[in-house]
Amino acid sequence: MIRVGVFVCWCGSNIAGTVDVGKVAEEAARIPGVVHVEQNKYTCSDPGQDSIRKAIKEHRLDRVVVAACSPRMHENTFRKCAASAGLNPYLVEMANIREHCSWVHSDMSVSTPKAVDIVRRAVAKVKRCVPLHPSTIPVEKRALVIGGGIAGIQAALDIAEAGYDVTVVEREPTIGGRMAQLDKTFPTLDCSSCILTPKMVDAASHPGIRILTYAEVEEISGYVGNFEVRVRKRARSVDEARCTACGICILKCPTSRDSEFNMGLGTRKAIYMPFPQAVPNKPTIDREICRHFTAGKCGICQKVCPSGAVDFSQEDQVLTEKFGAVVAATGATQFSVEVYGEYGYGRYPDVITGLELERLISSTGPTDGKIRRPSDGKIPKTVVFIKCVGSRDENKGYPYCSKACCMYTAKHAILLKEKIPSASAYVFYMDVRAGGKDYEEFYKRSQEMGTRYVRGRVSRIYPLDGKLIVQGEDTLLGERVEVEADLVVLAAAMVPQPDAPEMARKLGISYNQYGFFSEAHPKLRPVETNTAGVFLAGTCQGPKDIPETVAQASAAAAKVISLFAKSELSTNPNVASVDESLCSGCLWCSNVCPYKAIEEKIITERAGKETVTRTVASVNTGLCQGCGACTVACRDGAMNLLGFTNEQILAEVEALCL
Amino acid sequence: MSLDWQPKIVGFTCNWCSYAGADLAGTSRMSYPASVRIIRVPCSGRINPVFVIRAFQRGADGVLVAGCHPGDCHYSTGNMYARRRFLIARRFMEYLGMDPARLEIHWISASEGQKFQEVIKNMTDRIHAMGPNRKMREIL
Amino acid sequence: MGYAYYPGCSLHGTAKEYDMSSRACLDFLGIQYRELPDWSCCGASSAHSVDHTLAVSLPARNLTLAEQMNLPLMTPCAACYSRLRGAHHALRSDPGLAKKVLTVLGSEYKGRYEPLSILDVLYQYGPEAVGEKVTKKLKELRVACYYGCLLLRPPDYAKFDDPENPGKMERLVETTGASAVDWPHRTECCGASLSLSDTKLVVSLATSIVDMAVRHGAECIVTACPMCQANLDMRQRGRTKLPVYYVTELLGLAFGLEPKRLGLTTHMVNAISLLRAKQLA
Amino acid sequence: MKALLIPGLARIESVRDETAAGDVKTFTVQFLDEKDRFDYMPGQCAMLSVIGVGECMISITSSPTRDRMQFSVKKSGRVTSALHELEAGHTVGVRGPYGNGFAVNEWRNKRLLFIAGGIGLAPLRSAINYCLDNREDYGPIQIIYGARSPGDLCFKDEIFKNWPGFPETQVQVTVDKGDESWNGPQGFVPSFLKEIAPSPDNAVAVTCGPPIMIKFVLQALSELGFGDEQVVTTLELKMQCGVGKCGRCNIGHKYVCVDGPVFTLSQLRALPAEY
Amino acid sequence: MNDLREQLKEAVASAFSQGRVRSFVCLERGFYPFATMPAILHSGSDADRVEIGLADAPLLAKYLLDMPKPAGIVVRSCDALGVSRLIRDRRVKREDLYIISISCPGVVDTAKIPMSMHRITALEKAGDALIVHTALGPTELPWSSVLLDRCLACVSGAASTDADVVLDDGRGKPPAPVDYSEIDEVEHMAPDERYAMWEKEFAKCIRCFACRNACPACSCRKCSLDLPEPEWLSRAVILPEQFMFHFTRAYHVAGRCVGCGECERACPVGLPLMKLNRKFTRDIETLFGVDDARIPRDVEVLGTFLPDDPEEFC
Amino acid sequence: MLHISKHNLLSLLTHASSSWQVFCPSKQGSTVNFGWFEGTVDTVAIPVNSCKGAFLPQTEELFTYRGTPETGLSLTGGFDGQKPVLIFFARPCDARALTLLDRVFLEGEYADDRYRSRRARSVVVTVGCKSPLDTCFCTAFGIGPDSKAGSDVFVYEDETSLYFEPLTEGGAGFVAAHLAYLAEGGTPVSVMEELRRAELPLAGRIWVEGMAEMLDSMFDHPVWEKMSARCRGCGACTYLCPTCYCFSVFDAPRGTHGKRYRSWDSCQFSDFMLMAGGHNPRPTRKERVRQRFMHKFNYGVKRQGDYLCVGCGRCIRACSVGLHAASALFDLKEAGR
Repeated sequence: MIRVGVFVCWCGSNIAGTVDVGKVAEEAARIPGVVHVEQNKYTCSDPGQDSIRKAIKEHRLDRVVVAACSPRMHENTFRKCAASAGLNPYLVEMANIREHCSWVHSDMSVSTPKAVDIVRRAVAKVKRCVPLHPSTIPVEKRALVIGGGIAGIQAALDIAEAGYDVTVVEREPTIGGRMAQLDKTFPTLDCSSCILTPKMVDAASHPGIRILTYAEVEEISGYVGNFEVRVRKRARSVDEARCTACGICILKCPTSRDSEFNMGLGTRKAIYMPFPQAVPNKPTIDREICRHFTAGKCGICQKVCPSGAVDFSQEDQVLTEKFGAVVAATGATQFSVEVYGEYGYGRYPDVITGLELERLISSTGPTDGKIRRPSDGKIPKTVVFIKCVGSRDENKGYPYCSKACCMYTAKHAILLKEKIPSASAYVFYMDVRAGGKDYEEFYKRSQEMGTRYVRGRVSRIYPLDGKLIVQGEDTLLGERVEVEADLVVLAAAMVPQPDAPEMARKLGISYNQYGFFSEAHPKLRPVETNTAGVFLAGTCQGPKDIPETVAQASAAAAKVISLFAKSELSTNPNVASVDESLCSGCLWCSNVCPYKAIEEKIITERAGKETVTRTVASVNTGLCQGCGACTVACRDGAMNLLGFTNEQILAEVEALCL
Repeated sequence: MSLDWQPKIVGFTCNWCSYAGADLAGTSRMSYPASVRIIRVPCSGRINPVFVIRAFQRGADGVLVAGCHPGDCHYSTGNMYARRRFLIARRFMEYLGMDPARLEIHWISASEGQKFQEVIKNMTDRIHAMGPNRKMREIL
Repeated sequence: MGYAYYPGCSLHGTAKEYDMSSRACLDFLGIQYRELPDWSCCGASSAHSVDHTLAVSLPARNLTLAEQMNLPLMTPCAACYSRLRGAHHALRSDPGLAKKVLTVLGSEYKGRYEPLSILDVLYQYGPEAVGEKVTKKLKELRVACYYGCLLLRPPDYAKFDDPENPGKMERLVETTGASAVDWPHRTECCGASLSLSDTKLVVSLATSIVDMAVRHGAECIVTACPMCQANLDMRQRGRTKLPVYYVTELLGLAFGLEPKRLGLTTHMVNAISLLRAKQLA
Repeated sequence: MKALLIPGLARIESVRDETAAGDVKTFTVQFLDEKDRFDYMPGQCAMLSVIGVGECMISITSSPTRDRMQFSVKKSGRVTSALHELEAGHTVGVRGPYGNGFAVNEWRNKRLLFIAGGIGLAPLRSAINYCLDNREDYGPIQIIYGARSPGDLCFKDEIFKNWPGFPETQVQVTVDKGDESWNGPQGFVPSFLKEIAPSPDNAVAVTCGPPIMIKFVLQALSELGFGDEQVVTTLELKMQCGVGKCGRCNIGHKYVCVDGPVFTLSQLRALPAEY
Repeated sequence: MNDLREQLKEAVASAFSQGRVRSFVCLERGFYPFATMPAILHSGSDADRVEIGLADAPLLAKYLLDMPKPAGIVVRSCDALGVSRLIRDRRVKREDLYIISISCPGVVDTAKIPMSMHRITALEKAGDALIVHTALGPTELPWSSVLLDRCLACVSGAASTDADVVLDDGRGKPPAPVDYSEIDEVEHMAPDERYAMWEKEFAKCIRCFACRNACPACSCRKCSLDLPEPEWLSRAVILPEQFMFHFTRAYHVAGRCVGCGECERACPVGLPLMKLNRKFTRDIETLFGVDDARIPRDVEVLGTFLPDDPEEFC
Repeated sequence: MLHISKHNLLSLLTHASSSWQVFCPSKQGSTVNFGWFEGTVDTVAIPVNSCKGAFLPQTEELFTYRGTPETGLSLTGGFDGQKPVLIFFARPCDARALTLLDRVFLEGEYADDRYRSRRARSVVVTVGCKSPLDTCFCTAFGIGPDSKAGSDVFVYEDETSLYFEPLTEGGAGFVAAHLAYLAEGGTPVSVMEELRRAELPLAGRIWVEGMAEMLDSMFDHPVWEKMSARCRGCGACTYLCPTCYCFSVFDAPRGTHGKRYRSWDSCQFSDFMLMAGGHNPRPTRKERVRQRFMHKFNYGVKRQGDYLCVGCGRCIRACSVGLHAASALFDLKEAGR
C-alpha cells in the first residue's frame, strides 16, 4: 500500500509570500496515494525534520514528498531525515516550489496552481520509487601514476609521503619527461636539471614508489578503488640488477641514431641512456637499430659488459595489478611545425623549434651548451623568434594559447644575450602574455636586454646567400619587415600526445576537441575526471608551465590521498539496471556508455522445453555513474535508470499534463 | 482561446546544468511566465524523444529539452547523444506536422539563469501566439 | 568515365597555346575528355566582383552542364578553376544561395563532383604514370615552378596544394627529367589583375619574381595560369629574361610532341631558344 | 438492456489477509447500487475491476447462501496487485455472474469429495459452504486441502474450526513442508489423497489448485476408481470479457468463461490437450 | 534464370549434405503459381522446392531468429542488408549462418500489374519486359513499371559478397540512384498540411504490427510497445496513439533501417511507411555525413557522435 | 426497379448521411478502405478492410470514470444509440459475414448491447460483384456474386446506373427515404445474368465440404508446424477479416479520471493469451496459427453452426507471406487426405 506524505514548506515568506501554501496542501491531499499533508514554516529546520519523522511513524508513510526548495539544495537533508525515521532514503522526492516557482512568479493566482502541479509530479514520481541501497566497495590503496615527468614524479612523491604505495609507469627508458630536456626555467633561470634530478632520485629511492620505465599501460578495467591495470614492461635487454652503469657498452656500441632527447640534434647509440642523469641509470637496447636484433650480428656490448648484464633474450613482461586510483600525467608534445610551409621548418636546418634551442643551450646538449646553428655550426648573430606557431591559429594549428611560449621565448632571448652578448634577437609576436608571479618582470628584462619585439606575423622565410630572410609585418608600424637571420626559433605550441585519445579511452575519460583530457569541472573539479578515481596532472590536461604542473600534481595527489583515507566507498544507487527478460542483447547501450560500465553477460534460461543461452547487457554498478544515456539507446525498454525510471518519467509527464 | 490562457510547457532538464540554471533564475528572482513545469533527469542523454511525444499526447502545448552545452556534459558525452537524437527526432516531429516552435531544445548551463528566463519567456510568447496544441493530443 | 573539359575564355584567346598543349597532353596520355558543350564565361574577369549571385551563377551554369553529363568538370585555367571551386563551395554550403541560383539557371546543381584543375587530372593520372610516358628527358633544364595565387587561395576551397609550401607542380615537372629549383616566390602574387590599372606595380612584382627565380638558379618558369603566364612573360624587366612555360608545354615536349603543336612559338620571351640551347627542341 | 461490459461499483466492506505472506486476501464487497447486484451459484465467477488498472476474472468464494459477496485473490499480476493495494471503504467494479458453476443440484445425496491446493480452495469454498448450508441435501463431505506451508493455508477459521463442526464432514489438511507450529500431515496433496483413499462409490470429486496438483490429483482419482464423470475441476485461462465474446479463453470449441470454468473430467477429455 | 535456380538448388542441397546447416530459409512456390512465399527447409531433399522468386518475394532475414542453427538463407542484396542488420544487432551470429547470395533483377509487385489483368496464370521475365499470361492471352509490361518499390531504390542487384556461396548470373539490377524527392515533397508542405496528411494515413492504420514484424531492424525479443508497464503505447487505436506508434517505430529503426521496404510491402492498408523511414535515413545522411545510411555499420549512427555535429540548438 | 444514375450517387449519400451514419468505401491514399463517409465514395474497388468496424469499432470507449478507488468513483458515458448505420456497398461476402458476427454478438445468454444497438436499425446495402478478384473464393462457402444473405438492399450496377432492390423492411425504408433521387423503371437483366455467370478463378481449388469434421482429428497434425513456419505473427489477417471479432478490454488512466476501452485484438499476437504469471498457453506461432484456422473452420462450425470465413480473400491480400485462408484450406485438405 502506497502511503505518501506531503510536507509543504513555507520557507518563511520565501514560498508562502507568493504561493498559497494552504491551497497547495489542500490540493495535495486530493492526489491519490497521499494520506498525509502538513505545512511547515521551515521544513529543513530541526522541528521541520522532526515533524517528518513523526509523521512517517504516525501515519505509516512509505513515501515522502517535500515541497520546498531545489533538490540540489536539500534533497540530501530530507533523505537523511527519512532514513533516520527508518524509511529508505530513496523514497523521498522533492517538489521545487521555491526556485522554480515562488521566486520567479509573483502572482499567486498562477504560482499556486503551478506549485500544485509540481507537487503532483513529485507524488507521481515518488509513488513509483522503490527502495534503493547503496553498496560499498573496498578500496585498493595503491595508486598508479601514468607518466614519469615532473607531474608524475610530484604526484607520486606526495602520495607516497602520505604512506600509500605508488607505481609510476613511464614509457621512455627514464623518468624526467620534458623538464629534463630544458636548460633553465623561467622566471628564475634555475637550472632545470638541478631542480629536477634530485626529485627523480627521491622518487626512485622512495620505499613507497615503484618506477616502471620503458613500460606502457595497455588496459585499464574496473572502477574507482578497484582498477585492474595491465602494464607491458618492454624488454630493456639489460638486466637492471646486474648493470653497474659503467657505460662501457655505450662507448663500444657501433650503431647510432638521432637522439630523441636532443631533439635529433645529436646522436645516441643503439644501447643508450637518454641522458647521463637518467633514472634508472641503466642503459637500454633499442632493438629497432641494434645490429644484434636487426642483423643477428654484433653483440659487442654483451662481450664488453663486465657484469654480464646485457641480456638479448629478455622478453616483455606483462604485469596485471590492482590499483585504487590513477593519476594521468602523460604530458604533452610539441606541435609539428612542418605544416607552416612558409617557415620552411624541415627544409632549412637553421629553422628550429624552442625545444631544439633548449638542447643547443643546454650544457648536456649536442653542442655542450654553445649555441651553434645546425647547418654549419656557426655562432648566430641574428636570431628571430616566432611565437604562436601552432597555437592561437585556427587555420593551421589550434585556437588555444599554449601558455608557456611567451615566457620561454623571453627566456631564450635572455639566454641568447647571456651566451652571445653581441647577438641580436627579434621576437615576432601577437600578444605577450605574462600573467604569473614575476613573469611580467622577466619579460621586461628580456626587452631591457635589447630583444626587439615585433608585433606581427611572419609571412615567409627563405634562404638567400647563407642567411634566412624573414619577411613579416610590423602591425604596429604597418610596415613590411625583413630580417636577415642566422637562426630562426619557432615557439611551437604544446599539443596533446598523439595517442592521448587512445589513453583517454583506456582510462574511460573524455578529452576535448584537441585531445587534452577533460577535467570534471573547469573551476571546481579541475583535477578530477568524470571517471571516479582517475585524476589529472600536468600538460595532459592542457598547456601549462612547470609551477602549474607541479601544483596540479600535488592537488591530484591530495585527491588520491583523500580517496585512500576511506576504507570503503559507497556507490550511487541511481544506476542503470537491466531487465534481462526484455534484453535482446544488442549491446547498443554499451556503445553510448561513457564509463564502459555495460558488459556482455551470457545467461542460461529455460525456453519451452529447451535450455538456451543468450547474451544480455549487464551493468557494472561500480562503474555506472547513472547518466541514463543507455536507457534511451535501449529500444527494448530493458534498460532502466533506477531513481529515474521510464515508468517514473512517463508518470511525471502525465502528472504535469493533467 | 481565452486571453488568460497560459500554455503548458513540459521541460526536461538535466540535473547538472539546466536544472541548476533554472535554480539560478530562481535565486536571482528572474521572473518568467508560469508556463513551464520541469522534470529533472540526470542528463539530457536520459531524455527519450518518446517522452516528448507522450507530453504532446497528454496535453502539453510545448516541450523544452535542455541540457549542458555540448562539451560540458557532467557525464562527458550524454548531451552529444542527446543532440544527435534530437536533431533527427525534432526534424521528424516537424515532418509529422508538429509545429517546430512547440519543441525547443536549448543548452543552458548552470550559470545561465538569465538564458533560462529568456528561453521560457520567448517560448511562452511564441506558443501563446499559436494557441493550444491540438496535434497528437488525446481528447478526454 | 572521363572529364568535361572547360577551356574558358583565356584559352580561346590569349592563352591559346595552353589550350593546345593541354589537349595535346590529354590526348597523348589517353585521358578521356569532352569539351563542355555550350560553355559560357566563368565570370573571372569582372563579374565576380560585381554581383555575388551572378558570380556564382556563371560558373554554376557550367558546373550544372557538366553534372548533367555525369562528368567532373576540369579546366586548365587557374582563374576558371578558382571561380568554379568557389561556386561549387558556395552552392553546397549555402542552401539559400543555391535556391537563388536555381531560379536563375532553372536547373539544380547537386555538387556531386569537385571541379578540377588540369593539374589535378594529371595528378590523378599519377606522376609515375606520366613519367613512364616521357620519351624525351628534359635533362639539365632547371625550372622554377610558379603557382601564383589562384590555384592555392583561398585555401578553404581552392587548395590545389599546401598554400604555403606547395610541391605538386614540382613533382609533375620533375617527371620530365627537368629539375625544379627551390625558390621562395612560388606563391607570390604576380599582380596580373592590376596589369592594366597599375602597370608600374605589376612590373616590379613580376620582375622581382623572375629575379628571385634567376637568383635560385632557374632557367625558366613554369606556370599553370594564363594570367600569370601572360603577366610574367610580358612584364618582366630584369637583367636576365626567363621564358615562362605552361606545365603542359613542358610535359608535351617531354612526350616528344612538336613544339609547334604545343604553341611554343607564340611566347613573348622566346620560348624556343632556351630549348634549342639545351638541345631539347 | 443491461450493458455487457460495464461493471457495477461496489464498496469493499472488509479485507482479510489469508496467508502469512500476505499474497492472498479476501475481499468482502457490497454493491453501491442495488440494481447492479446479481445472484450467483457456487463456482461462478465475476469480473473484478480496479478501475484505472483493469479487470480480471475471479471466482466468487462466498456462498450464495450467505449474504455478502466475497472474492479471495492471490496477488499475481497487475490487476490483482492493484487490488491488494485497496482497503476497506475503497471502490471496485464487479460484473457477473459468469460461468456455469458447480452442478450442486446434481450432487444431491452424493458423497462429496473436495480436493484443493492453496488458493484453489477459493471456488470450492463457495460450494462447500453452499452444501454445508444445505447439509441435509448431501451425503458425507470430505475436504482434502493442502498448501505449500502452514502459512499458505487459506480460510484457516473454516478449515480448522467451522467446517469440522458440521455433521459427517471431514477436513484433512496437509502441507508440503511444515514448520515448528505444524504437527499435522506433511506431503503433496495427490499422495495425501492416495493415502486417504476415499471411495468412489456414489461420490463426486471436485478439485481445484495449481495445474500440476490437478494433473496428479486427476491421476490419483482415476487410480482410486473414480470415473471421469465423477470428477469435476475448474479451469482458469486469460479472459477479457467473461461472456464468450472476446475469443480468448477457448479450449477447442469450449470457452472457459461461459462453458466452464467447471468441467467434468470426461468433458475435458473430449477437448484438445493443448490450447 | 533457370540456371541460377538450378545452381541454387544444388547449393542448398550441398549445404545440407555437407552438414553446414540444420535448417534453411528460402522461397518456394506460393499458393498462386506466379508468387513465392518463404519456406523453411529441414533437409536437403527439400531443396527441389527452392525458387528464385520472380514476384512478391518476401524478405527472409528475420526468419533466421527462430531457426535451428546453423541456419542457411538465400539472400538478394536487400535481404543481405537485413541479415547484416541482425548480425550487428547481435540477434544472430555470422558463424551460425550459411549465406547463399544471389543476384536479382528486381522482384515484380503483382499489385502493380493493372487490375484489368485478372486471371493471371503465369508471369515471365523476358529481357526488359514482364510477360503476363492471363486467361485472355499474354501482355507485355515494361519491367521497371512492375517492380516492387524497394527494387526501385535498390542498393545493387548484384549478389552480395559477404556470403558463403555467391551466385551471380550478371543480370542483377544496376544500383538505383538515390532519390529523396518524395521526402522533399512532404517537407515542402505547410506543417498543418503535413499533419493532415499523416492524420489521414495513420487513421487507416489498424495496428496489426505487420510492419514491425516484417522489419529486420525490429528484432527485439519483446517489443517495448507491447509492454503493459510502462505503457509506451496504449492499445487504444486512436489518433494520438497512432502518432506515438509510428513515431516510435520509425525512431527505433532510425539509423538502422536497411531500406528494404518490407514494412511497406507488409502493410495491408498501404501506409507509406518508407516515407517515414527514409526521412530519418536522409537526415542522418545529411546531418551526420553518413554515406548511404542503409548499410549496417558496427557502430550505430545514434550510438556515436561527432564533437562537431550540426548545432541546430543553442 | 428503382435506379439512380451514378452521377447522383454522392448527392444521395450526402442526403442519407443526415439520418444515417454512412459507412462506405473510399480512396484513402493508395488504397480503398471502408470508413465513415466524408464526401467521397468508391464504387469500384473491393476495400482492403471489411465493414465490421461499423458495428465493432476497432477501439471504442466503454466508459469514462472520474475519481479513484480510494476516494470513490463515478462511471459515465454509457452507450446510447446514435444515428443508425448505413453500410453502403458491402459485398455479398461482407453482408454474409455480418450475419456470422450477429451470431456471436447477438445470440446466447449474453448479447452485446453496443453491437446490438448499432446493428439494430442498420441498413446494409450490398452491391453485386461483377468482377470478382483473383483472391475471391466466396463460392466455396455457398456465397456468390449475387448472394443476398445479410443484405437489406441489393444493388445491381450497370455502366451508368445502380438498381436498388430492397430485400427487407429496413431496406425498403431506406429506399423510400430516397425516392427523390431514384427513378422508376427497368430491370438490369443483363447484370443479373452477368452476376450469375461471374466466375471465381479460385473456386476450383478450394474445397470446404467436410473440413470441420476432418479437422476434428487434425489438432495434432504436423501440418500446423509447416504452415506456421512462415507466419510473421502480425495481426493483419485477423484485423481485416470480416468475421474475426476478438477483442480486449483495457483502461487508460489519466490521474483521477480515465477511460475503459475495448479494442480489437488478434489471436496471432504472442501476448493474446499471456497470463498474469507469465504463462502462455499458446507459446508459439504453431498454436496461434492453429487457433486461427481451427476457430474459423472447426470451432466456429460447432459454436455458430457455420464456417467463420466467407471467402472474401482479404487475408490473401493482407498477408505478406502467403499464409491465408485459401492456402490453409488447400494445405489442410492435402494434409487431411
